[in-house]
Amino acid sequence: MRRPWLIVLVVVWALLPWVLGRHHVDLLVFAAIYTIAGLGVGLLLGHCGIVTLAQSVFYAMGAYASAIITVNLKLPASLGFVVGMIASGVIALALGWPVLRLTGFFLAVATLALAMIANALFFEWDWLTGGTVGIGAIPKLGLFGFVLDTPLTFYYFAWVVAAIAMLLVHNLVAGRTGLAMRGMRDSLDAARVLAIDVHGLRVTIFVVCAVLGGVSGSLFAHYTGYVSVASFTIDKAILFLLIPVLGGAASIPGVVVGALFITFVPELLSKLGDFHGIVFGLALIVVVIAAPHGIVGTIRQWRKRALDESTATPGEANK
Amino acid sequence: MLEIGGLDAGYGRLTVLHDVAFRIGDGEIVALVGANGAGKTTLVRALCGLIAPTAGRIIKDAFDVTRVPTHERMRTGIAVVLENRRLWGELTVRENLRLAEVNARQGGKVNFTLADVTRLFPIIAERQSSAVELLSGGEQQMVAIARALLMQPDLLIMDEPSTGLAPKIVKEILGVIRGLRDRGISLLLVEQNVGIASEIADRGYVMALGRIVHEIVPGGWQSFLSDERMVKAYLGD
Amino acid sequence: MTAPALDVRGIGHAFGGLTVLTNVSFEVPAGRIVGLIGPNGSGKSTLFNILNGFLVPQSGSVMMAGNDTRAMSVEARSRVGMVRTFQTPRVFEHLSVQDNIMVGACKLTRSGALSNMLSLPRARRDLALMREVAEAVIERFGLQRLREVPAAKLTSGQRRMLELARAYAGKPQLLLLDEPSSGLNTAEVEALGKWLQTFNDEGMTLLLVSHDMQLMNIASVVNVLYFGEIIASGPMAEMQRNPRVREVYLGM
Amino acid sequence: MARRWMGTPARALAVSAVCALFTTTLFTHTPSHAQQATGEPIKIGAILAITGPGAGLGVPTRNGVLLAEKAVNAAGGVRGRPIKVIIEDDASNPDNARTKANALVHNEKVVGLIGPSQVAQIVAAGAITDPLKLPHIVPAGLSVPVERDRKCVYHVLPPQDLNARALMEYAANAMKIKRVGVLHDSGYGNVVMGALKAISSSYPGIEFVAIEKFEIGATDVTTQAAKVRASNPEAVMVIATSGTPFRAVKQVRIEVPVIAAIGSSSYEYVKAMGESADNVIIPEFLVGEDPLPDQKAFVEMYRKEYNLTPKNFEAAGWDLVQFMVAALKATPADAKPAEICEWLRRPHKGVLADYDFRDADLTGMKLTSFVYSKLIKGQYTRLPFRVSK
Amino acid sequence: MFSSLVVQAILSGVTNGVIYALIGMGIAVIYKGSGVINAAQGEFSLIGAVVAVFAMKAAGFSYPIAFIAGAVFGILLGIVVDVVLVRPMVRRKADEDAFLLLTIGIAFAISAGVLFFAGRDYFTLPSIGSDGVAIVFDATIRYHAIWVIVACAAIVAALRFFYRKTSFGLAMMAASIDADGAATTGINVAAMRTATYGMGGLLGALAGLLVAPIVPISYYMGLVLTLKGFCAAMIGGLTNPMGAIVGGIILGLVESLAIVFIASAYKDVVAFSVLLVIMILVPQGILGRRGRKGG
Repeated sequence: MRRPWLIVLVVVWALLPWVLGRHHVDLLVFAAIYTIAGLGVGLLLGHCGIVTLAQSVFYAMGAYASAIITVNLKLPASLGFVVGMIASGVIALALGWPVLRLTGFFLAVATLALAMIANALFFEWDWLTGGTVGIGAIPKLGLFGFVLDTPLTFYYFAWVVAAIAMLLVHNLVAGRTGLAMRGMRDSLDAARVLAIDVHGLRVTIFVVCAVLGGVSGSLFAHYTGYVSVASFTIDKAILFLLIPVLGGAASIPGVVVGALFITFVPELLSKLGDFHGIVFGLALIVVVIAAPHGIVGTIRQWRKRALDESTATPGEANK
Repeated sequence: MLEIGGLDAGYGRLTVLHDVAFRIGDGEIVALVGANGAGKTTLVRALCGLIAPTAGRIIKDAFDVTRVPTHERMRTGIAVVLENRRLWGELTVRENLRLAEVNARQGGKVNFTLADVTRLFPIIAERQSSAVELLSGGEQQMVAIARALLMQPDLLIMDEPSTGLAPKIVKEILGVIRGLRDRGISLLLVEQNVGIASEIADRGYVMALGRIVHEIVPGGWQSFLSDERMVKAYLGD
Repeated sequence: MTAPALDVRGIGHAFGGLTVLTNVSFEVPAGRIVGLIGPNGSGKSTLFNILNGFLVPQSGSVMMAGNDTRAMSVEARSRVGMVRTFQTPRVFEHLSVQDNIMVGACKLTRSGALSNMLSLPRARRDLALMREVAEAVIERFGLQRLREVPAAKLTSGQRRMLELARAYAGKPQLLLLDEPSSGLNTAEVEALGKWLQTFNDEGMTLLLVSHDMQLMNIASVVNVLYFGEIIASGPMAEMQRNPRVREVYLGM
Repeated sequence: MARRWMGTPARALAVSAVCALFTTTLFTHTPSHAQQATGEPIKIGAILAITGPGAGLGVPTRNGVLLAEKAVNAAGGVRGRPIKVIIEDDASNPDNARTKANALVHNEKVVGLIGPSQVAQIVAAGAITDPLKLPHIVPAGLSVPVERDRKCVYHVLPPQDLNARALMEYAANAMKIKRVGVLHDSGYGNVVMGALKAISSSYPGIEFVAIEKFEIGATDVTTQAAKVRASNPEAVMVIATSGTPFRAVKQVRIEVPVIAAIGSSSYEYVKAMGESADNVIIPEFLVGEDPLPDQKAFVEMYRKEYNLTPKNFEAAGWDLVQFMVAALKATPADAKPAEICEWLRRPHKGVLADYDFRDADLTGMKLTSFVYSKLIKGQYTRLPFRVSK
Repeated sequence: MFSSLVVQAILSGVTNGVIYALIGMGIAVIYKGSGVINAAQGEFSLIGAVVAVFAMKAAGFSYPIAFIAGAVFGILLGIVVDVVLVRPMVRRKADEDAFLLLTIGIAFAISAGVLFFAGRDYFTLPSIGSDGVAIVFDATIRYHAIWVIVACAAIVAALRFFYRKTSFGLAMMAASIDADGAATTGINVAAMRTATYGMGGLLGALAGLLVAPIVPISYYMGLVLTLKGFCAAMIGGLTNPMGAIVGGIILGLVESLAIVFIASAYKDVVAFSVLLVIMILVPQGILGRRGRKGG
């Protein structure tokens, strides 16, 4: 049943940049980059019930790794990706191990503190990161001798990477680990009793999330060709959190919808000038109150309810 | 005093109580007995308004309180000692009682003063400025009853007052409870332990699976307890 | 002579100034059904939490098949075969009945996040195994009709069944059951007793906490906990004749 | 397309109305109708930090840009066609700057780009314009090496080493002192500080006796200021984009002169400095209270429009538009972007300073262009000191 | 010379610490009263200060009246947040994370609202007392800062009195400790939660009003204030509003001593690291109380 949809989707996706203006292709590239980082945050939020505000740290690490490897060390870009992923993963492991013993609010705030510390260090270690001045002239990515130097080519590349990330996350969620994660989210105690290593699992997913953040950051660095601390502020961490929240944390299409929302809606609202911030804040409030499962989650619920009502036996339908 | 009819209630989609009906007369002590999970606590919560019934009516003194919110319902002369007492552990004994005093029913026929409850439970005077959580279970139960009495109720509902208490304390508390009738207070005693219930209640209802399955008439406790079949249905023995 | 499945030695525990358990000792011999009864608030839940590792006792020790559990986490105890249920069933509300049971079977497999992500043969094999086990358990517990229903929509009786089935899927050697019959009707309790009996016949050791005297009859030994102390132990029939137990517990 | 929600004069009016709220006297402006340009407007893109932390730079620049747009159109536009500056807000975010630049260049097909206001954003937007050789002028100084490789991104404020030299010139030649303490933030301040260190060998008589850094957005830096004070400097340089360090300097009773970098010259920061603004010396370009002869006309026009005194960023905004328009006027209507860009590569006389866009630093500003001012009761006073070559 | 530097660090640390404490108290009051971490507490301060500034500048009220107007506005804001936004969430039994996201949304909206309606200016209020500084061992502290410390002590005393000695305060505590127990003692639990938010709004506004003469307030500063306030509350123990005072002063001192003994640029790194370590090692905070579990 899903296949025809998928084919239509792929065709639309392939044709889209030819129809849209350059500006919108540009936004779509960012949507792809944000989708990858958002997938990680969505994994934590939707399947483990963990709010992380530290994704900007790993995004930054990916970006800096790519920038330093290619610009300062003049090494191939692929190495930048690998180093970014490994660095993000290792740091996530080291930080996650102690911090993920916390839960709820406290964990969210602890990740926020991590983001603040990292941001201060990005400024401070300007011998490494370039600080405010940043690192420029990051080379364009080359793929089999083909240089990705236009938004159009990068659009295809970034979305293919995003699709691979989605596939991997889908596998993870559908497999043994996914079941264990969702069990843990619903009842920590029951999961522990069933021999699910709750802490180890949380750390593992935190690392997965960080690695996705790293990949996303590397892509960002190569796309814009320039990185500086201005791109890795706390606003970015909040933005990465909003992506799964708005779209629907537990669903992969939800993350894509969230990423599209976050790239296109502020763009549309920016015509309102200073007023757009108010609208954006209110939109967030409305989503949290009225659509707790995000846009995609809420649509699914409606569909399901409609289905339930048409098929269920009387007495079972009403909730 | 209290009349309940056709009450259905539960949590979310889960209906626990089915068509519950009973009444408590003026000055009566009525016991509600039943096994664990029979729905006794759910009934208490419905009577207090902590959960909203999906059907049925709760009439207090000819006044329909089914939809009256808990805090206002308590001013119609109902007071309750909930399961696990639900005191405010960080606050002192005095502070716990003071909150009952300031929120009590005005103009009811019952009038309990702090001195009255201290006479009933001298421990209150002794421990009045210690935090409630530092008290023993029995002492806490006494504070909980005192708090309920200071609400000036003419109907007192008690959910498992004997839970986790030593028999000696239970006896002491039961003695006090029995004496409340003389102050014009009707009592609904919810108990798992039939022995305790039979000691002080005039009448009783037996609850199972969310329904009232048996009524014990005045003087009927002995025959109930000696009826193997009945006890078996209840104790499963 | 094998070591008992569970050997509880001199457990004492207090919360703040409130003593909950004092010097509790008893044994659960391997392959037996042992009961634990006592009035509400007598410390059964605390004891249960200590046994499975949620709480660290302030004194005393718990030996599991001859090994000290002091350094073992909840998960570690479960991995070597100790699974418990909860007084109010803790099912995974957002998961279907089948998925709940599959989570219970997780401990039979080992594949990690990476092999799952890459959907390696190993991960697929594990998932297939879990599904197979879940299928068998569903059949055994007669849950076919509820397979796809989210656990949140189950009645309390069904939740109990699901929790039991989920625990069973992990093939535990020692099952701790906390009030498994509460919320069940008489017929269901009877069925439950039969289940537990069969589990025991298959070699599973059971520790049963319940108020349900009917269910307690399947236990070979019953320990009576009263105010943090074991006041009596022996076969149920004997306990029902024991005057002290009659007084404090049965209230007669 | 009704995408601009207000026409330019209406918008200027709205801005002045908002400003009037703060200055209490309401100013009404009647636009002149003389030789208004007509026809399809020529679109110039502008990306400025209208919101976010960079707004202290972007908003004054916008006012200068809007004034210039209006003046150009009142004077007949370009070849009889009006110009239209499409202003986009990057919210002080480089990612936004990039997408906005793409939108302006590829969707709006602007003939040139103005802004953004801050380093990272400029580099990000430059990555779009430079490959196309689209004329691009920014209201900031060159501070990143990568900008040097871009041949069509011109700057109308001094590069950071020039800013650093301007600070050092005052200490070395006007005050003739040896011991200097520095209090700087970790963003803008850090960049200028780097330049200060790099050029310090040119001023061998001056020693940095204390260099204290604080993070952007800090609300209290008295301890850092106390550390600077403890080193007994003869003057303190404050390099920051907030009023906070100035308040701290005042509070810990640093009584030696304070020299501030141009970044804190806007009235917004002066307001945030409160009383501690007194006696702060700033090497800058435009002292609205006492303009140089060439600047008088602009200052008066600005006052008339907004009833406010302009500062450096307002003048920079004005100059940007004027240079862009000059290039458009001087090149044929069908000129390729590269031709316009190439035309710009020449000396320009601006309100703010004299430029030479042929220079390697893409501004060609000289130390001699700096004027030095001192804040007295919230007013800038021009000092007699100037660097002589 | 060095000792005066340490004295200066201590004075600055205490001044900042008291500011953090004021925000932290508001966070702790709301957390204790409703179990929600209010990420918009700093924005409450923002609103309080901005309302007072406009009451003085635009409406021409005197300073004391403007001050009161700011405080009252804070209370109203808190009440509106509870009634309009928190209530529907409580009704659908939203989880912790949802509340956190809700308050983040509120923070966004308020910050953007201040920007839109009041502009990007830095707002200051007149100092209490004089604008000058007191000199202690060659170090300085602003007279206003001394007043802030006094005011903070007074607020602590008033809070203590309110929560322990007045029936209303006791009822608010009772409703938060055990809602069922409170409802059956005739206390309107929902109204008490609204009052809690009003109290949080008041404390937030007071913090803003007291801080504005020291730190010029601008629309974007809410987040910084919230973060530092949360650290203060967390270090002191979230369930004890008085702990925020201790936590705030510890945080302020750690920050300013880090400037003297480590390096000023690492101030935030040190402060947030301390927070992390405390959260992991002493999760209930220094003055917090451990909730009894099990039994």
